[in-house]
Amino acid sequence: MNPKEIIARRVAKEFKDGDVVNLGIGLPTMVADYVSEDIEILLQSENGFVGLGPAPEEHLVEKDLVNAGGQPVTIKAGGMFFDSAMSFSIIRGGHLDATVLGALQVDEKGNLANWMIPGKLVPGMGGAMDLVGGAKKVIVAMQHTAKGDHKIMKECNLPLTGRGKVSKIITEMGVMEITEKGLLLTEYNPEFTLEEIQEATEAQLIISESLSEMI
Amino acid sequence: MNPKEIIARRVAKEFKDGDVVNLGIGLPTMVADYVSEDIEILLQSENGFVGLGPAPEEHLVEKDLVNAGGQPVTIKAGGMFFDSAMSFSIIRGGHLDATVLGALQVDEKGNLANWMIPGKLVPGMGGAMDLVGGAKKVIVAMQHTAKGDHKIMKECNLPLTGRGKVSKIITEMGVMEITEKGLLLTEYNPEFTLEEIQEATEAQLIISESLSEMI
Amino acid sequence: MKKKITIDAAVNMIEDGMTLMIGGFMAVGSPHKLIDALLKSGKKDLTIICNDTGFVDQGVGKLVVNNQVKKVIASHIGTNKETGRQMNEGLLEVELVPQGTLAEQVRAGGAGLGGVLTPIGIGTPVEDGKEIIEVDGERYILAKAMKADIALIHGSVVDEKGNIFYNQSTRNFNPLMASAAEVVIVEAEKIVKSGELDPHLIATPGLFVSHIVEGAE
Amino acid sequence: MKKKITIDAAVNMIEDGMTLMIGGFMAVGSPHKLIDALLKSGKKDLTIICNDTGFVDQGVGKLVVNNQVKKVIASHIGTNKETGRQMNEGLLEVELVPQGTLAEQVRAGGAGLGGVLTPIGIGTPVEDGKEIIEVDGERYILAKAMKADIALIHGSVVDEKGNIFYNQSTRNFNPLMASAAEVVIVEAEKIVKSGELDPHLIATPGLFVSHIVEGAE
Repeated sequence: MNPKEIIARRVAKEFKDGDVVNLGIGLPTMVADYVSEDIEILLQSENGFVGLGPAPEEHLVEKDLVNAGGQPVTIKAGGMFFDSAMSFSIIRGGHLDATVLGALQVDEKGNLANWMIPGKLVPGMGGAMDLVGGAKKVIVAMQHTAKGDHKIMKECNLPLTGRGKVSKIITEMGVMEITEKGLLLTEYNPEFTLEEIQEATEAQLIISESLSEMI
Repeated sequence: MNPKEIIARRVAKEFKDGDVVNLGIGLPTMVADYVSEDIEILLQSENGFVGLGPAPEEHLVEKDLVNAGGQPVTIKAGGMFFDSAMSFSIIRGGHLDATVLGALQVDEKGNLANWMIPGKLVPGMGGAMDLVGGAKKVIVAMQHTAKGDHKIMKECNLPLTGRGKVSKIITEMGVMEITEKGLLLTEYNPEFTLEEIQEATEAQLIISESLSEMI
Repeated sequence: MKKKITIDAAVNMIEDGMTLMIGGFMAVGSPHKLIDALLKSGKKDLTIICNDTGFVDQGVGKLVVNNQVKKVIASHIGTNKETGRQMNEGLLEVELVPQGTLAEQVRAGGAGLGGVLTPIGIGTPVEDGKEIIEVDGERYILAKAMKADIALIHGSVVDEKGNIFYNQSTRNFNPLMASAAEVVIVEAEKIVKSGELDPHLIATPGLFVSHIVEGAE
Repeated sequence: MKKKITIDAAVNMIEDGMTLMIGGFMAVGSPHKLIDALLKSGKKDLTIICNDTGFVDQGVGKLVVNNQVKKVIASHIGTNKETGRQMNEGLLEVELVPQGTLAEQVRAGGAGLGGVLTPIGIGTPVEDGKEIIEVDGERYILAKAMKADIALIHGSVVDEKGNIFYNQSTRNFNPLMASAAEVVIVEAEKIVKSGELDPHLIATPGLFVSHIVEGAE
């Protein structure tokens, strides 16, 4: 498995039957493919529906049915359509069990930066601030470093998307929880040593007493 | 015609084709029966629809289709249903051309009191404050006095429903507009003398230069 | 995921002193069976958020008549003389709110907003004791978000996942309340399988709904 | 009451310097024909309120590429590199707003509210320059209501009175914008007679809609 697959596979284990989840664009979208068949999760798409299903075969594409990335998708039985106000009432109102998002930086206090690099890249926050602020559980899913540069920081120095909202960070190297004491490494990928993982992380890792291999 | 019929008939002439109107409970509801067949107005019902039609014959009553007074009604072609938030977005957002309401008191400054008599009658404002605050034109339709007691005041002494929002008062005695200079009598019912109308009105009437009989 | 439960199980979740939102407008689109079961249960000291207190023998009003209510937050109580009587005798606290403001407060509770700024009620007794916020020279009342422990709502057709279709004028406050309570119990006139409702006709997503009970025909 | 007008007549209502709301999400559910006609008209110095600036060759983005836009208020501009370039070169003012806040601001404009209090953006650069209101110990950003001179929206099926049904994910900002502009022009994929739409399926009442133009298939 490549790093992205490792991450998506592991994130998928965070959910339980019936969870309502919003998956960000990019890597987080891949998570849907790894959810166990024993459970059913309900995917919310912030452009206006719940019950997001996989991409259709080409001849079944409907021009009006796309995900928040603009890609053709399907809607599952039991889904429904709504407008942007309702969509964000669901998100902001605490009705999502979890959201999975990428990050430019995330830090040991649970701060997240993923919407701009001043003077360089300013795509905008889209729905990310609402997702980070509203979901019960915010999971950051990303490669551990940006080609070697730290992304898991003591303190983010990029403009924040949300302050103190991240619950968990899942990378190809391991799983880290944001705790009051700091960043707790609870699982690691045995392809890496703990030293390598720490080196790839600016924040100081606290090693969990029940540390295990990534499930 | 009895006084209520005179009032309802005259109020109906306030509308033009395409107007969106909310009629209050009681006398204002009667107005619908007098709208000219040459024009079509769209009635809004604050419990959740537009396109309010007349009461159905008894065997056609639908238990789920009632007006804001809880009475069985119909919906016309081109109407739609919505929730209370949308209903009051329409009302508060300035999307009603007119509302017609009764009053306990109304005054020469356009203040309206129709939701409580302290210590005696406290039915609540229902949707009246929103209607008075939101409609482009607020028409008070009522009998000129309460069994001889003044209702058209220099200044309301009952708790207000809205401040300075009333455009026009229509009674069985005449039609009065709220102007910056005061209460302008523009039409009168020739069954009454101007003296009788003034006597039935606490506020000082200004007689319009183009005063005419009630149309 | 959504479980159908009995009316008794539903009412057992309600505790003395809780805050309930109850859907309906003049007892149309109200969860009548749940109200009747709550009546029988004798639960008391309830705070009820509702559009109106219905009638003495219909809708939320029955709970008032049965002395189960400590406080009512509503826009209209005039059709139930018992609400007025208990209020005047100091037995019942009543907070009257303009109907549109009440709708926004419940919606804000469900939408994770702190509140909304409304011009309605400015210059009337409604602004007494409220925070006034000026925006671009206009004065607005800060209407705070409302939430409840439990919402009891009515649905015309409900699927197994809790998705709700409201027929005609039964919608009113039901979808707003469905978003704003910890536990949401819908009384369904008819229950259908998941997928049987057109996804464009659903006004309340099942994800808001905790439990479904079978209602009247 | 509602009149079908030509695309040209619609675009003629737009004046240089006006504020427009334009519906759609990543160019899905956008009024494409109206955008194309506006492109051809050369109207300029526009302020555009929209979810995103689409792509250089699709949706609102085309107007940016054609230098007709003075200011954009949106939640996302990342899929249109021209928006970013013009912003960085100081040719275009861009105000970025969290998507849910933008939705509420447009809704508030249509609903006659002064604004809403949102917790989203607290502790981020979004709160800079905004009024902060504390409610029960929590800090909220005051997000003011937004209105526009003209809204250009898309409807899947529109009846003669302007009632709109939005198919699938084309709904997005369209119904919100339909409530919040002085003049509302809907581009209809299909126009039907009054009464042909199920009144439960209509998401925008015709009373919000000023004009209907015929859109693409």
